[in-house]
Amino acid sequence: MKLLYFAWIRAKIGMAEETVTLPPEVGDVGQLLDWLETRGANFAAALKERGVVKVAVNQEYVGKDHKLGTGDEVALFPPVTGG
Amino acid sequence: MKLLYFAWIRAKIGMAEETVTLPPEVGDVGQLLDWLETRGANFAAALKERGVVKVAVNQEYVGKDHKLGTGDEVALFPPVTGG
Amino acid sequence: MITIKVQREDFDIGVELAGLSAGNTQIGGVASFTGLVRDIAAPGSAGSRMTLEHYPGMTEKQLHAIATQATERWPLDACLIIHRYGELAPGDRIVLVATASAHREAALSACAFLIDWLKTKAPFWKLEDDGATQRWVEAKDSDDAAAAKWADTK
Amino acid sequence: MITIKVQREDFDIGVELAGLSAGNTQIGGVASFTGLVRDIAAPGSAGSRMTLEHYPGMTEKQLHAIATQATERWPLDACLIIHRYGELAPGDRIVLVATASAHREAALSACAFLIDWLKTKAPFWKLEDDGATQRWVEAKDSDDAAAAKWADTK
Repeated sequence: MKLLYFAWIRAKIGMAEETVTLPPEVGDVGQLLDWLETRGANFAAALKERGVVKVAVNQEYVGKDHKLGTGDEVALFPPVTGG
Repeated sequence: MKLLYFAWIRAKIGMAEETVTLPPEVGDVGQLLDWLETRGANFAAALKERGVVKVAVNQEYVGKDHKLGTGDEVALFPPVTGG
Repeated sequence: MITIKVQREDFDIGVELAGLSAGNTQIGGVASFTGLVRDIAAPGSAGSRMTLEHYPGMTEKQLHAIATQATERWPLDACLIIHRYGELAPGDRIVLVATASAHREAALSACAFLIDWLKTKAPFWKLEDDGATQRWVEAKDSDDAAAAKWADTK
Repeated sequence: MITIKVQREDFDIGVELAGLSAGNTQIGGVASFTGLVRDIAAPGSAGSRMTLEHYPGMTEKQLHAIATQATERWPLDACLIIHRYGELAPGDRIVLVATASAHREAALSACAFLIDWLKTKAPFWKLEDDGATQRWVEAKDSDDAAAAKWADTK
């Protein structure tokens, strides 16, 4: 699965994208965030404020209970500030 | 007093402007319109729909009871349609 | 800060909008509305035309008064109205209203206010020629209603 | 009818707006909103800068979805969104939203809707540098409120 990070979530994690193989217990977006937080202090810091983390799967906004597939492109980012 | 006519009021009267000396009984805008109507069929036709005739005195919108002075510039025109 | 132009000539929107915000980097947004001549050609005619008559002197005065109201009502950094008169063809620009502000809501609302208000107050009259007959455009009740709504709300 | 451009380069508003209505003489009005970079320089600093990050692919998709919503909601003849990314300086244009319609109310409302909606949905992030320190711009509650009001009313 391809993971993309943007803005201060990217800056805190220290990486713009990576390809991961999900452990079997990760089935939805909420579980993905739980798992990512265990991967290090940088992830924990980036995802600490769980309420502000926005998630897009295959470039569409999804909720925390969205089910994940192995070929998905999953992006994590803070609230948008363009315009 | 200088009188100006615009749009279809100008077209019906057949004249864009004129200088007139008001008879003594004409003291306000309503009385001016009453008097103008008596000046010929063209004026009567132009001012027939009294409700739609807009009046500006010295380039400001005024009501029918606005008092007139001899040096005033008075304009009669239909509702505006610019923009 | 308020710029009013009443002119026969066309205008360049890009140049006008750039001029509106030039030198003021506190401006966060510029809203604009451009009115265009619509084609009302009768079937088989040579094409439609429009002539815009206005009241020189009063036009500038009214547009200035409308723009002043907008600047009193919203925190605008700049405000521009350009209105053409004379003969125009379908697709031609008639009017440009533009507002600049630190806040986008102010710029957008003031722009809508200005065009609504201008439509009922600025002394312009449209004579349409559909290629067959000429007629003076009638004022629309919807324009009065659009202007009236600004009397109550901000 | 819907045009979306996500680009590093600046744009010419006059050219873009003329292109929007070109060849369609049923269009009576074009509304636009241009977002500009505001200067936030710290006192004594060398001047402020801004960097706009975005999510290539999703950006275009979201802007297209927003524009489609606008055309479903209002009778638009054309709709344009240009959004820049990369490094920008104070006074630079960031975004242009423009709508064309036979009816001015439709053009004005759709333009306001698009910029409000874009602010909460399009995946762009601003990194501000006031000449002393860098910080990611925080999303504003007022932007959420501005977008939310379109959910209820037309």
